[in-house]
Amino acid sequence: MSVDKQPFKPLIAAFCCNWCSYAGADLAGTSRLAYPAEVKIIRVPCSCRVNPLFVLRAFQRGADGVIIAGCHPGDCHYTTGNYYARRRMTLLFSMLDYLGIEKERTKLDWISAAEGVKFATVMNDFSKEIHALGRNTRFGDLRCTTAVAQ
Amino acid sequence: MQRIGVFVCWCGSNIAAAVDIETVVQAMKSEPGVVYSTDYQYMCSEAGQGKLKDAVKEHGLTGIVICACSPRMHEATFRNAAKAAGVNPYMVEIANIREQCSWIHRDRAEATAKAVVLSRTAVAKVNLNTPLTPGTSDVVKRALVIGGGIAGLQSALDIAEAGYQVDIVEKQPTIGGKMAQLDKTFPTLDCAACILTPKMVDAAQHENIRIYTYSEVEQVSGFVGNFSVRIRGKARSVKADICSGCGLCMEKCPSKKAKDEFNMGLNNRRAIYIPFAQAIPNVPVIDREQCIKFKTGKCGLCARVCPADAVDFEQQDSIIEERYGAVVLATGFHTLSLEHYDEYQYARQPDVITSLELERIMNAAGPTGGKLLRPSNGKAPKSVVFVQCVGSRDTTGCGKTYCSKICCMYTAKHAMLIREKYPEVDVSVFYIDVRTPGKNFDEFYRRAVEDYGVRYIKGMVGKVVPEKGRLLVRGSDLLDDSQVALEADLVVLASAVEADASAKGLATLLTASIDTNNFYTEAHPKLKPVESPTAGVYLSGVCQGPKDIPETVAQASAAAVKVVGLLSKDKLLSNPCIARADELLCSGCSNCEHVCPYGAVSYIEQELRIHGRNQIRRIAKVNEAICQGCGACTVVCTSGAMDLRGFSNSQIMAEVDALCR
Amino acid sequence: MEHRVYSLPKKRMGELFGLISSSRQLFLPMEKGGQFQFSRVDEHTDLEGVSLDRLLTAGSAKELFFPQTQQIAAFRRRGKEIELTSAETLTSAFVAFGVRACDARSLEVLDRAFLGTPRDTMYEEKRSKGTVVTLACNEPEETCFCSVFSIDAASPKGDVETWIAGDTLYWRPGSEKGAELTQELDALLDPCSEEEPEGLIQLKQQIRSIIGKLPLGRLSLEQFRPEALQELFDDPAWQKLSEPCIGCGTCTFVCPTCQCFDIRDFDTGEGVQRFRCWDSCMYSDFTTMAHGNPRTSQVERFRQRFMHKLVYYPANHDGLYSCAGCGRCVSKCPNSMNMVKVMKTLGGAQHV
Amino acid sequence: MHNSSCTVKETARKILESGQAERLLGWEQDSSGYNHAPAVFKSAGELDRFIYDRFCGSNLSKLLARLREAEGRTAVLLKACDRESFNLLVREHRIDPEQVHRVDIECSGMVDIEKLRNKGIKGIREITESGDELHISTLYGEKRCRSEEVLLEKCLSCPAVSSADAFDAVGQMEERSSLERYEFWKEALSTCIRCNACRNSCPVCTCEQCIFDNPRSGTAGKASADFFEDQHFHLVRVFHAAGRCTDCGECTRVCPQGIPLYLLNRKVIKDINELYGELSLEDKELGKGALTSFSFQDAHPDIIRKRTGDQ
Amino acid sequence: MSNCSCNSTNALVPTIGVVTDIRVDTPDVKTFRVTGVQGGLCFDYVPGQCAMLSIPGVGEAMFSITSSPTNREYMEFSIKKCGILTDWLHEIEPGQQVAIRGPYGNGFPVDTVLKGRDLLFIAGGIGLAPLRSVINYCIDNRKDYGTIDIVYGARSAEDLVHIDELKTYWNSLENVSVHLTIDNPQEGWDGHVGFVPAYVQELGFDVDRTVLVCGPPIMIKFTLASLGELGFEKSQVYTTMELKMKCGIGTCGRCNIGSKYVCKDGPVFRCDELESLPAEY
Repeated sequence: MSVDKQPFKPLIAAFCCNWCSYAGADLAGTSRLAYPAEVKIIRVPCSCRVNPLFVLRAFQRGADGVIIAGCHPGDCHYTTGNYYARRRMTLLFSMLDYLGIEKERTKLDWISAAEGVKFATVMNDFSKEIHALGRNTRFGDLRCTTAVAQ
Repeated sequence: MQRIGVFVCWCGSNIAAAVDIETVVQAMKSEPGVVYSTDYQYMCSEAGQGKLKDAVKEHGLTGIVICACSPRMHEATFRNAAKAAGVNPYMVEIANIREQCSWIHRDRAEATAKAVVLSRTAVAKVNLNTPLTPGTSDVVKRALVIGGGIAGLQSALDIAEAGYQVDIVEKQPTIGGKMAQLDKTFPTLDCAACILTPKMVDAAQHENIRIYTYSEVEQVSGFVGNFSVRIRGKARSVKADICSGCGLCMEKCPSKKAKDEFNMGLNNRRAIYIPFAQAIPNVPVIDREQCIKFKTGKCGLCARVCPADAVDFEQQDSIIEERYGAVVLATGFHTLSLEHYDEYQYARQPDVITSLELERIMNAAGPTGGKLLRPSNGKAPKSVVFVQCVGSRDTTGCGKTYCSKICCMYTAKHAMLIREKYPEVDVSVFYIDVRTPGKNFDEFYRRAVEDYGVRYIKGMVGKVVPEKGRLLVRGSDLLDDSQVALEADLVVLASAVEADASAKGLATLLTASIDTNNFYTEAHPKLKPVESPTAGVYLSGVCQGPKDIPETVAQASAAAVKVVGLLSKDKLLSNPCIARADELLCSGCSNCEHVCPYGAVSYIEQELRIHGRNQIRRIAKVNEAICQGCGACTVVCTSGAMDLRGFSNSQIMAEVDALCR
Repeated sequence: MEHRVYSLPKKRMGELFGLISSSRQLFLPMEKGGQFQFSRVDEHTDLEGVSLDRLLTAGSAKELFFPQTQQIAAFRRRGKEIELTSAETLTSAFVAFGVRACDARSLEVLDRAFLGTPRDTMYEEKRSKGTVVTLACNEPEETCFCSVFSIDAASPKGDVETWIAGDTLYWRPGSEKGAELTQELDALLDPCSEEEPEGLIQLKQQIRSIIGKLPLGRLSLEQFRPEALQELFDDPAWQKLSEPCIGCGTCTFVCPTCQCFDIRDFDTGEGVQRFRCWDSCMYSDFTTMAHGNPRTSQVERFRQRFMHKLVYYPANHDGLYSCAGCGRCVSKCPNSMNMVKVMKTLGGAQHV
Repeated sequence: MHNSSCTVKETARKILESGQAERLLGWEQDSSGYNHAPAVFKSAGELDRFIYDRFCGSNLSKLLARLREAEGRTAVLLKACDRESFNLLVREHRIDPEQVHRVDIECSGMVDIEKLRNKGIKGIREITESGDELHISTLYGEKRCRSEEVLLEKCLSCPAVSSADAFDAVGQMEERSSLERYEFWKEALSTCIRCNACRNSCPVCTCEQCIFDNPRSGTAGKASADFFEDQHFHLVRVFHAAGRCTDCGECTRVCPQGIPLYLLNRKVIKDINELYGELSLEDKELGKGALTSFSFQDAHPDIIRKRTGDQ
Repeated sequence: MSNCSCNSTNALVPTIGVVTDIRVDTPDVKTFRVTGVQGGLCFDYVPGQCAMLSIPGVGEAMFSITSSPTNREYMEFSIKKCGILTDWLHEIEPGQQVAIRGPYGNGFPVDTVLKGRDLLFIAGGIGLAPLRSVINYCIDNRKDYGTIDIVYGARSAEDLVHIDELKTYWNSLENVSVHLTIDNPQEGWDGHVGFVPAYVQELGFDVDRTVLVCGPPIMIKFTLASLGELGFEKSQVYTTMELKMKCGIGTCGRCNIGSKYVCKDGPVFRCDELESLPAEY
């Protein structure tokens, strides 16, 4: 099918905490620091709001990579949220890796409201990794994405 | 199903230059729930907001999506506009197509496609939004300050001056705290008592302040604006209301063996005592463990001599129950116990003392009447060696890992004062670093070295050895790369500052978190340094971390301002985007309670009707006045019973779906 | 019409499978992930995994005719419009080889449920395209009790009935469909000269003698009559019986005669797929409707399942029980509760 | 095992006779000799059908949680592996310890009947134990088998039974390449029939309503249309049990499809052990688990990326 | 993928209909008028039969058809808000398409048993929906039936569905009597106050009528008792149990009450038949 010939356009879901990383993304925007358009942000109050179900859901619905960004340890607006997020996501990423889903498809990073540059860099780097990996064929839902290999 | 209106903003050319507005407008028209989709040059302008209001009327909109700049910019603006148009402000969602789209993507097709995705994601969310209303709660116009040291006093005075009632709870028989024990204060060398005691008097006489000394907080319930607190006033055995403070009882008391805590145990006091002359209240207290009457039943001399008949051996603890709108924690510190520091011989050699003990020795009201004398033999020392960082910056596990912050300065102060009064005494200081970042601090330290000839040795002391009635201090001089051994008559240890022992218990009572060193954690290390993570609980002074007097006072006043700000409100409006537990789904596991940083979740036994049968279940209840809406609880809730309004599981999943479509 | 018996050396069965799969889809009991399942076999399949010695597949042959999930329709919604984009897909002809007598009986049970009025066309489609080749059970298990339901594992009814006796596969068409398949396999199958070859007679005797010794072979069905419905329904023993039941769906999903299903929609983002999937009357929400749930406790759900198999179904279907005695529930229930225990407890004094 | 079987029955009798408990949760003998079902005994007289032998693998804690509303105290028999799940259920308030008379019983390993069958043993009529050997009388002759070869998976890592390392198999799985792991799980999980035996028997799964059953959760699903849904179901199941799973082995024991679910649960336990170690005493006292506590020094998730083994 | 709109023989595949009108009956009941996309009925049916309505992606549910098949232009459904799908339906606007399949169930025996009989309809709340189809059928074929009495009650005056039809149309017809009641007194209500079963007894009907009852289970239970007191036999009384229908064709496994299947043997049952079934409904 002709679909195969089109260049790979990944889909990256980025969960950003409202107080640091979302503001970091805004700063990247204000500073006109480009990162690929395939990165699309969902705003959450805190990185600890990101339920692993959301990450899995994104993959099911055809995301090729999922990144979670929160305040640096110690800077959480809610004091401890990112510590819980850190544990949860570590275990989730480990489980995904264990099930053979490429571990480079998931990432968590700390990006403060002042780190517009870091936001762009992290997203650029993550996107590069996803491009290198190609389409996500190891976790998804056949009904949602025709692209997932049989 | 909602009736959603989508408004795509050009932001002049900021968005329109990179995003094809018309494509976005058209694309939104076929999204579920959208009944109206339009665009405008500047949505945030009066005219733009007017357009929104008109559309609400014309199309009966129940939900609004603004595709514009970051919600951090104008979310409030559009929420207000929606409110004015009769739509619940929480039915508004913003698609950030400027900062996160038009400003960073140069390819117009790409940017337009992304703007469509971001917009439909916002639409997907609004479809599941529900109108939210902030909760309200009353504010009790009274504050509680726990701790009657300089921090607590300052906070209390500031709050009282602003016109609000304040209660101070102090566990010692007198207010004043550690500062009352100090002799002079750096870097100005003015006398501590001279600046503290007037404040103590101010507090005692202030019509808005009540002081509960010799009292402790026993129980706390409630939440911001309305804490219920139980205070236990320990029995003084002296009726405070009729005691005139004449002091006769103390003179006659035959029990003289108790260590005088105020003088750091350097001398003894009576069983009935007032800690120091300017104590407030000026009412003695009977130390029941020392009192002969209490121990043997005989004596009672004090009662006999008391002209006011104020001594009451039968007195019981009193319980005070009071409600407060805010709580200030000002529990302060004590110095680290050095019993285990064998190398310094503190426990064995009376001439090895702590800096606070030296304060008392230097103080005119102290055990030696202000003369520098060796505790062992009462003779004047010829050589004094100071050792810094005893128990501070200690990674061996024995002491504290942090810097106690004030030791460098008070050691310089002590050294300078000794050299000034007793120029014949040699004074040396062992230090790791000298840290003097403060107004006039470094100048002060340099004066000690340059003008007063204090010998500073960079290095640690390895051992203090008693030798022929003197002390041999062995250490290293890192700058000279040599071992040194100094003979000293007095060794003064700068023992680390440690959070007061009461901090931990209070933290549990108030669900105010503490760090590994038992210092209270601030709500945000930078932006909320005087708030605890628990709403309505504020931090004042060293209980939050080591600091000197001016910093303590500054923080105390800052905390007071926060309290005043809170008490000045009649009602508290709470953020409506908070957690809520579905009682039929909740299984009562307590996991949400464990992760809540604010102690907002509690459990109740509730009778529920399930399948036509009444069942008592243990279920989570979120206190809406306390919850801040972080969502930590929602993720540990496996059944999804706990959900966050405004960022619900289904909303975020709908966003994910729309984003990945 | 009695069909004649054919034979084939056992070692040439691979060729037989090859020939069948050249014209139809072929499903065989195979080992997969440590379990035995009916799996599709084609020219690439390693026939090593084929397991005809193992008595039962984990799931029954039912899943070939009534798959766990099956698409009903697909829709697309745009604004107020709904478009029906597709209905069910057609099945190609297939052969299920190695179906045991109990599973073959279960298809008869399902036929009556699905092919009444109105007909379940999805099932009908699969059923009409599938040819069932049964295989006699040389070594029945202690969990087997098919004989209770008058099923003869030595002579399993099917479109084609087969036996493996020593080195020989015996093959006898049992229906028109079977005869058709037999014709296609003409090149391989040898018609036997006798009506029933000696090896086959011996094997049947051997199997029947083992069946006679099966510990569960003498369960009685006497109590389970439509007239006793109310009495059985009210029996206090259900309470005790259902105590270990954890309300999972294992028994229903491994059961060859269980037929309950749910209809669900799945929103793919691009459209909506409506599918049906197995459901279990053991699940707490099975009968939950907008207006409540008539079976709110596990004992009611538990009772429903067994009453259905032993009383309700036979009452509606000329006394045919909705159990084939395959014993899967006996070996698979997490808490060792099963049909046999129910039959023993409620079946009257003869079992005590 | 015979001795301990008699002792356990005796203990049970005493409890019921003395009225220490209103009822006792144990196992009821089945004529098959192995298919013993958990059962509630209400009087000493009912104990004739009580059994405790090599075939009492089921963990009674979950059933105990269901008896929450019963009047009076319930006695429960707990094997070593079941005790931790009992503790968890107490911790999460699903069992009121005041209402439970807890009896810890000895166990020398439980037999997995499926493993016996997989050894080609068919038509089992009677199983007797002699030393470390099982004598199985079948319709097809007498068979023997060393009991240690057919123990339940969970028993193989039980310190009372075996010296094996519970995490060996997980370690081996980790050694494999990402693609190999993917293929392995694809094959293993695609056999899942979503019967929910693993979930419904799991002592950790005590939600009032599972998100997979709740039409409003957005994750409801009854059957899997493709392997990815199985993957998703098991990931979520394991994740919801993370920090709570006590490795009681029920999920693996009950899976009708023989999916090695323990490899998933133990992986999480291994990760938690390696990354976070023991909970602090204080957290333990508060009843916290690995995912409801944290430490400032916790590793960053990038630690997963740094692991060896590529695709 | 075939783009059929669809002549599937599969009973589970719906056709597409369109909601042409929505009437608000009570705060939680709306009546939806549905036609085929090209207008007209989606299928033929008899009074008491049901149809499965669905919005793909939202859900599917069974509703009794409340209009009479004598109306050849459209079907009507009176739907109470009580679940995911019904919540959704209450939000839609005319023009919304729905997926519809049916008809399901046996229906009331309008052309056999009921013919020539005096009829007594007793309904509570939304229970009027299935009976309304029969009532209008009988009215449209007036000569085939005897007198018609309608006893209808609801919690409050606001909860009475089809109130205009009850008061102004049915009540105006010859030999048709409407008896309304509400549970509790309220301002502006000058009619009868009290529960339906008590009202039935109060009205004291002759036992030569055939009775059709529909409403909440508790109401049916007590109404049967009242009828018994008046001397009615259970075999004179019919009711409908369409709430238990799920797939509509009797195969999904939910609708059985003992050996009877609501989808196949019902939803209309004679009460003596129902009585012989296990009490699981």
